[in-house]
Order: sequence, then structure tokens, then C-alpha cells
Amino acid sequence: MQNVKLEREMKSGGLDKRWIFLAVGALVLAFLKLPLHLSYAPNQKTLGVYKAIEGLPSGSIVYLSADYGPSSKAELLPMHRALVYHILNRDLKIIASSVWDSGPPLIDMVFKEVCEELKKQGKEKKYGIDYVNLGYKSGQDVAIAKIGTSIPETFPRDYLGTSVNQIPLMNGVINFSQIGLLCNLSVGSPGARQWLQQVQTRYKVRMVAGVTAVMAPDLYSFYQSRQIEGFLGGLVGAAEYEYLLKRPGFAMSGMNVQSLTHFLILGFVLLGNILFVSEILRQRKAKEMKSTST
Amino acid sequence: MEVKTMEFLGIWIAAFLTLAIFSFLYKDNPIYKFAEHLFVGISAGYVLIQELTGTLIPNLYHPLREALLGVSPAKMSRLGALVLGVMILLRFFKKTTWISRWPLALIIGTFAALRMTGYTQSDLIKQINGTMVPLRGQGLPFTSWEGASVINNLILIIGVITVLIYFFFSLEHKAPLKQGALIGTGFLMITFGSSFGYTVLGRVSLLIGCVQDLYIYAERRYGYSSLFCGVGIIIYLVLWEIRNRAKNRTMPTSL
Amino acid sequence: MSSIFNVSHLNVFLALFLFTALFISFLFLSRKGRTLYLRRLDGVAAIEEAVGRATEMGRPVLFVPGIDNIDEIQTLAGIAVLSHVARTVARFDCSLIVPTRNAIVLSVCEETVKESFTAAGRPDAYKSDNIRYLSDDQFAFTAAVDGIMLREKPATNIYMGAFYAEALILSETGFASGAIQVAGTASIAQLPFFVAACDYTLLAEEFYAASAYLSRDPKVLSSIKASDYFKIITIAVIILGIVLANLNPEAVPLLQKLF
Amino acid sequence: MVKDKVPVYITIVVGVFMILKFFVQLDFIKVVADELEQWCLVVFALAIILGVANILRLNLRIVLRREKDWPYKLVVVVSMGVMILVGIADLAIHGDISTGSGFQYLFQYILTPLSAAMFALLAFYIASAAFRAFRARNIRAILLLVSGALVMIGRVPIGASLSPIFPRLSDWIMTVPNAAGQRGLIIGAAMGMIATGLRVIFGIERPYLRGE
Repeated sequence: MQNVKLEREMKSGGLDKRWIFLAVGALVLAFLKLPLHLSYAPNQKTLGVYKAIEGLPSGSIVYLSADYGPSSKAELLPMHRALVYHILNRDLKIIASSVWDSGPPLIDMVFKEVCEELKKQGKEKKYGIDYVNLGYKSGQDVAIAKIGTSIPETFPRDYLGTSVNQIPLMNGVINFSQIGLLCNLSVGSPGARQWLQQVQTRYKVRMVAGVTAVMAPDLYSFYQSRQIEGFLGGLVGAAEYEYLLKRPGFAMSGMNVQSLTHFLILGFVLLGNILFVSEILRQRKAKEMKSTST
Repeated sequence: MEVKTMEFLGIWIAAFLTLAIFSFLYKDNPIYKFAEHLFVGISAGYVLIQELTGTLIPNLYHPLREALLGVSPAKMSRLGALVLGVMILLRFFKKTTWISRWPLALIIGTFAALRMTGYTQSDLIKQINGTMVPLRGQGLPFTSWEGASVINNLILIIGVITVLIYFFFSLEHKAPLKQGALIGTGFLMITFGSSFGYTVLGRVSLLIGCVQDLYIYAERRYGYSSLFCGVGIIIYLVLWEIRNRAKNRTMPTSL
Repeated sequence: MSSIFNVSHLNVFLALFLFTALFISFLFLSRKGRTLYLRRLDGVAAIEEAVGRATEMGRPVLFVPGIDNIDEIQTLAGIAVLSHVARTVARFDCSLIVPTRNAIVLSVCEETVKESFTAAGRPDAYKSDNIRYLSDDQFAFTAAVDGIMLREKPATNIYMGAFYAEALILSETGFASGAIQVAGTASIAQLPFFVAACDYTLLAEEFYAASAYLSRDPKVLSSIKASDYFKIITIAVIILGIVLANLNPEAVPLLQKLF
Repeated sequence: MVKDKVPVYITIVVGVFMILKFFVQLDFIKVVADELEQWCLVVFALAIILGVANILRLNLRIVLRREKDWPYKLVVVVSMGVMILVGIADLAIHGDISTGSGFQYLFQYILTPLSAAMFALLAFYIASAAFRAFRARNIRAILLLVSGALVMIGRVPIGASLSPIFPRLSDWIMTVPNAAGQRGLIIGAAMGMIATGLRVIFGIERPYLRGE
């Protein structure tokens, strides 16, 4: 009974929310495959990431911390793929780990996919030599600080349980002096901010990041202070990166409908405000009428 | 062949669960509730296994084993972690909760210290340093869209200082503090606006990611799974509504 | 000497030392009986006003202390505001609904509200049913709070604490239900939604200051004063640095080295 | 004494020690601090497991007492059990929980779609909030909405396709006024963090004494 009443109220409070839900869902469903050719203008932040990786001497090691989970895979997985592809394709090496428990399976998945893709192009990459997945470490900020002091002490074993002493790539890697670039993928805390605090500034490590759109505005200040050389913000950042690599993927294919949905939402804001203003005007008029009649 | 069957099954499960969560948009219903509780259970089990393999085995079990086997006796100190670990587990029982305060104190002390130094170095000093920008000099353009220029640097300086003034609580905001704080509010609102725009961007992307997955699940090789699951869930919801209405009708109106 | 002390961290040491010194001196001053002045915050006044409106309309006040655990500082700050709100509510003889997402937060809120009602001389008016545990799950909790807004029609919604993605859902439903809304949080990513949908919002540090102001704990006040004065020093250092950098562009690398 | 004084002393000693480690380069300090950090990692992991145990206890109680919605709570208990058993079986058989394992399978086909879909709901909510709550009620809100709208248009490729001014403008907003505002907030938050840290290390703030 209460439910019925509740629904009636939902409707009386203006438009039933569910019509809006339906509009958004229908738009995304209908226009996902819209063939629209949009122009990309990668900005300095995206270019910064690209240049940082391009500029590394062949054979350098990139430390990739994938601090995210499947909840934000839509935004971060495309950039994760693009970055790993770029790094491995340039014959650089990757040590990957995560301070989010949901990171390691995603790291595994991306390595597997990208290595298959590279194999088709005639480039064979080997686990333990070209890349390694060190898995997850609990402890958040403490774990990050600990990785800064010593990588093998923090990760005595990789995700497969192999001792790091037996992994060729980990040979001679002690701390960030042996790392060419720190690359962080993150959705929140612990994430890019904590890496900046505990590792980047402390050991003066070169750093780039790929973050969700919600986190991106935060990083502009760290970009201006040159603590971070570049970053990819949200699906748009990922799409720009795919564009730079000339390797279209999920991010670019989502951009058309992303643009359209922005306009739909802006339309909602505009419409809501028009109704709001007209309501105020109506009330004001009613008040005036009242005051003149009394 | 078996792997293929497993993948096929997996895709069907994924398609069903995605749509089950989306059914919440219509209203809270048993299918959503099932999916939601499944989520809680699976993620709790998942976390436990990751803690075990990620930290407890490599950083506690193996060092202690090596110490006991005499490979590296120095690692015996890891016993301390074991003791504190047991102490924290005692939080599970009401009577022994207080014992867990010791290991918690260790964590809190470490966190406080790491954060204090980390924030001071990266978020305070480096940021202050980044605000000391030149307002003249060779090669510095007067205006620019991106990158440093006289105007951009000036705006940056004014922005940082006025926002700090806005958050100054020790004095009543009177001129010139009042004007400073007002400008600071403006900067804050633009900041929140950008954050707002970016949040919209991010949330929409999350939906696009899901719909992209649903499109893949709907392919022929996966037996059009998302289509069938979608239709199935809609039919269920209709039946569920009909049953609910019938129930409501038989209930006394005084309820 | 330089081998023992990490010279590259000297600046961090100085900053921390200065801050600690300020903090200790304010603690000292407050011990000696000096009242530490903080300016009036409009948001705090707005809370009082909003509770008054609920009384006039004869409808309850809804207070959400964020959705995080008790170990989150924002939750503690939110509960400090709650104790003030509860006292006002008791004085106005209005009812107060507090939904929580966590069992420990629930018990702390119960204690807090009970204490405030007693302090206001109205222990009889305290209803334990109104301090509720709804669900541990983020969205289930949100849906349940939405339900409260639509069914019990609070005239005033106050959100004080750590908020995440649910912030926009709560503030939207509250706005549509026509309630007066006051929010306070340091979760920056959620502030835009509160600013757009609430009548008054305590932004980031204002929120902490408000709770310190209301709790009147001299130790917390001292730390707020310390960071206030540290702000003045920061502004001075920034201006000095800019002046130096512009008088002598060659000083820029030197300054960068120093920091 | 043992109950509430000792933890405070532990916090003070550990806190001061870890701060010392940041400034002082002595082997002794480094070795001890490194080991303490290892202890932290372990305790942290066990604390999370404790949380999981609490979820189990809470749900099991409801199931056993047949309280409201107990079948759903049974889903929680069973799925948690299955996930743990599969993980342990994988460890016993393959020695890892990586690609190809049953654990990875459950992660990929159950956990991933569930959490992705759960967060995708936010796209719908933000759209409805756009229509119903984002009101230009004062100058503050107008400023917020206008800069938000500019970023929304300028940051997607369609903005660039409409006019090159959009991406430039949105990028300018982000890199100049936004960075300035963010920096003010960041510096302020850093001070708040230092203040909180001091209160903790001085034993004024004692969060671990709560939750009896």
C-alpha cells in the first residue's frame, strides 16, 4: 500500500524519474553504433603521457600500478590496454602491481589480450622477461610507501606465487632508481594522489597517470606544478590516446554516443531551469495579483 | 570444447546479472535484490582470497617458514606481525575487542606519520612552489590558451590566494578580506563546475561501457544472450507486478 | 651531519615544525583561558533557521551523518554537528530522523542524540526509533533514505559527513520533495551536486571548522587556529616567492631547489 | 592502563618513529621502520578479513533466525562460501588464482558485470538530477553550471567538431581557474591532514578507542 502511495507521489512531483531513465537508456542503446566521424584534438595532458613513453630509452622499465576494479573498468580498461600496448610495442618492460584487491585479475587480462595482439604483429612478449604481474598488496598508503622503499621486499612473490628472485625481469630491481617511469591507473584512494605523496615527490620519480573523469580535475594542479608529466582523464582521455596510437578501441567507439548523451543531459539541465524560472515568475505574478486584490 | 561451453555460460550469467541490476531503475524487485546480495557475497569472498594470496602468504607465511627452516633467521621478527594479527582478530569477540586496540594503534600511528610527511611534501610545499610563477621574463607570452602566460599565471596566483582567504576563519570577513573571499568563492564554483562536468562525463562512460558489453553479449555466437535475458526479466517484472496488484486488492483498505 | 639528516627533506621538516609550534602555542593559550575566536559561519546559522522552519510546518528534520564508518574524520565532524542540531530540535520540540549505514555509527548517533536531548532538558522527547540503521549497501541505503523523504516528508534535510556517489540522488530527491536542504562535506567530487541542489552548503574546510566551532573543544579549535595562521604564512611565502622570482628571474631555479 | 593508555603510547612512538625515518638516514631506523611497515601490511590484511567475517556473522544470524529477507542473506552466505572454496581449491591445485582458474572465472563473469552495472546506474541518476535538481538559483550556482556545461561540451570530440573554440575554452577552464581552485583546496586539505595527524600523534584524537 505504501508503495502505491509512494509512486503516486513520485509522479506528482513532476515527471516520473523513470521517463528520464528510459530516455537515457534508449539514447545510448540506439546510438552506440552511430557511424559519426568526429575530430580529435588530444590536449597537452594526453600528449604528455604519450611523449613520456615515447621518450624512454628502449629496455627501460615502466612501473604500472593498476589501482582500480571492475566498477570503473569502462573508463580505465581502454586506457590500460592502450598504455600496455604502447609500452610493450616500444620494447619497454612492465612491472605491474595493484594496491586495490580487484586489480590483479584485470592486469592479467590486459597482458593476455595485448600479448596476443602483438603476437599477431610478429612481436612475442614473454612473462617474466618483458612483463610481470606482482599482484595485490594490502595496506593502502603504507603499501605505496613500502613499494617506494623496496619493491622486492614489498612483493617477495608475484601473482603466480613465484619468488621474485627467480624472475629475470626483477633481477637488479630494488627501488625506483631502476624504474624509468611510474604509470598509475586509479579511481580514487589509494591512487594517484597517494603515489604522488609517497613515491613521486619523495624519490623524484617521473610519473604519468590514467584516471577516471571524477578524479581528473584534481590532477591539473599537480600537472601545473610539474609533479606529473601528463595524464589521461576518463574515457575521453583514453579515446585521445587510442587516436594517438592509431589503434581505435572501445574508447573511440564510445565517443559518439558520449557526445550525444552530454547534449541530452545539458538539455535536461536547461529544461529544468526554464521550468524553474517560469514557476518563479508565475508565483511572483500570483503574489502581485494577491497584493493588488487586497 | 569444454572451455567454449564455459565461456558461453559465463556470458549468459554476465548478461543476466547486468540486466538484473538495471531492473532497479524500474523499481526495487526480487531479481535486483538477488543480484545485489550475490554481489555482496562474491566480493567478500573475493577480498578474503586476495588478502590471503596477496599479503598473508608472501609477507607472513613464507618469511616465517624461511626463518623456521633456517634459510633467513632474521625474518623471525615477522612473528611480531603474527602476534599483532591475532590481536586484531580478537576484535571479532565483544569481550576481547580492547585487545585489538594495540595493532590498530600501530596502523593509525603509521598512517598519521606517512600522511603528514607525504601531504606536507607533495600537497603543501610542492604546490606552494608551483604557485611561485614568473609574471615577466623572456619567452613568456602575455596570453595563451594552454600553458604559462602572464595572464594565466596571474589568474593562478589570485585564485590560490583568494581561495585560501575564503577558508580563513580567524577574522570576520570585512573589506578587503570580504572581496578576496568573494573572488575565492568564484574560483571555487568554477572548480566545482569543472568537477561537475567531468563527473557527468565519467558516469555516462560507465553506462556506455556496460551497453558495449551488452551488445557483445547479444551477438549470435553467444546465443543472443542479452536479448533473451532482457525479455525474460521484463516478463518476470510484469508477472510480479500483476501478482502484487492482486495482493494489494485483497488487502483491507484500512492498511 | 648531512649524511644523518636527509637535507633534501629540510623544507618538510621546517613546515611541520612551524605547524606544530603554532598548534602547541594555541593549545597553551587556550589552557590559560584565552577564548579562541572563529568568525560566524552562515551555514551554521542556516541550520538553526532550517530547524525552525520544520517546527513551523510541524514536520520532522532529517539528518544524514554521511555514509562512511566511524574512523572517517568527516563522520566524526558530522556527528559533532548532529549533537548541535539535536539540541536545537529538542528545544524547538520538533522530531529528528537520523538514518545510518553502519552499526557503530548508529550507536554513536543514538548516544549523541540522547545526550543532546537530555542537555536541552527534554529527555522524554527522545525517540530511539528515529535513529535508524537502514542498510550496509550503499544504494540500498540511498533508496531507503529516499523512501523516508517521500513518506515522512521532512521539512529540512541536513547532510553532514562523507558522501560518495549517492550525494546527487539524495539531494535530488530532497529538492524534488521541497525540503530545505543544508549540506556540509569535504568530499570535493560531491560538492557540485550539493551546491546545485541544496540551499546552503558548507564547503570542505568550512565543514570541519563548523564542527569544531560547535563542539567548542579547545584542542580541536587550536588545530584550526594553527592551520589558519599557517595559511597566512603560506600566502606570505607565495607572495615573497613571486616577488623574488620577478625581481630576479635567475632566482627561480634557486627557489625551486629550496622547495 | 593496558586498555587505553598503551595504545596511545604505541601510536605516539610509532608515529614519531615513522616521521624520524623520513628525516634521518640511519640504518637502524630504516631496518626497524621497514619491519614495522611489513607488520602494518599484515595487520591491515587481517583487519579486512575481519570485516568479511563480520559480514558472514551478520548474515548468518539473520538466516538462522529466519528474519526478514533471510533468503537473500542466504545468497550472501552461499556465494561468499563458494568464492572462498573455489579460491582455495585453485590455490591447492594450480598454486595460483590467475588466468584460467575458477576464481578468475567467477571474477570475470559474476563480480565484473555486477559491479560495472551497479556503477552504471549512476549515469541514469545524474540525468534525472540534471532535470530535477541542478537549478541556477543564485550566482554561485550559475557560475558552477556554466563552467560545467562548457567542460561537458568542450571535453568531448563533438565539441571540437562544432568549433575549435570549445575544446580550447574547456581546457583553459581546467588548466587555469580550476587548477587554481583545486590548489587552494589541496593546500587547505594538506593543512587539515597535518592538524589531524598532530592530534592523533599527540594522543588527542583516539579513533581506535571507539567502537567498544
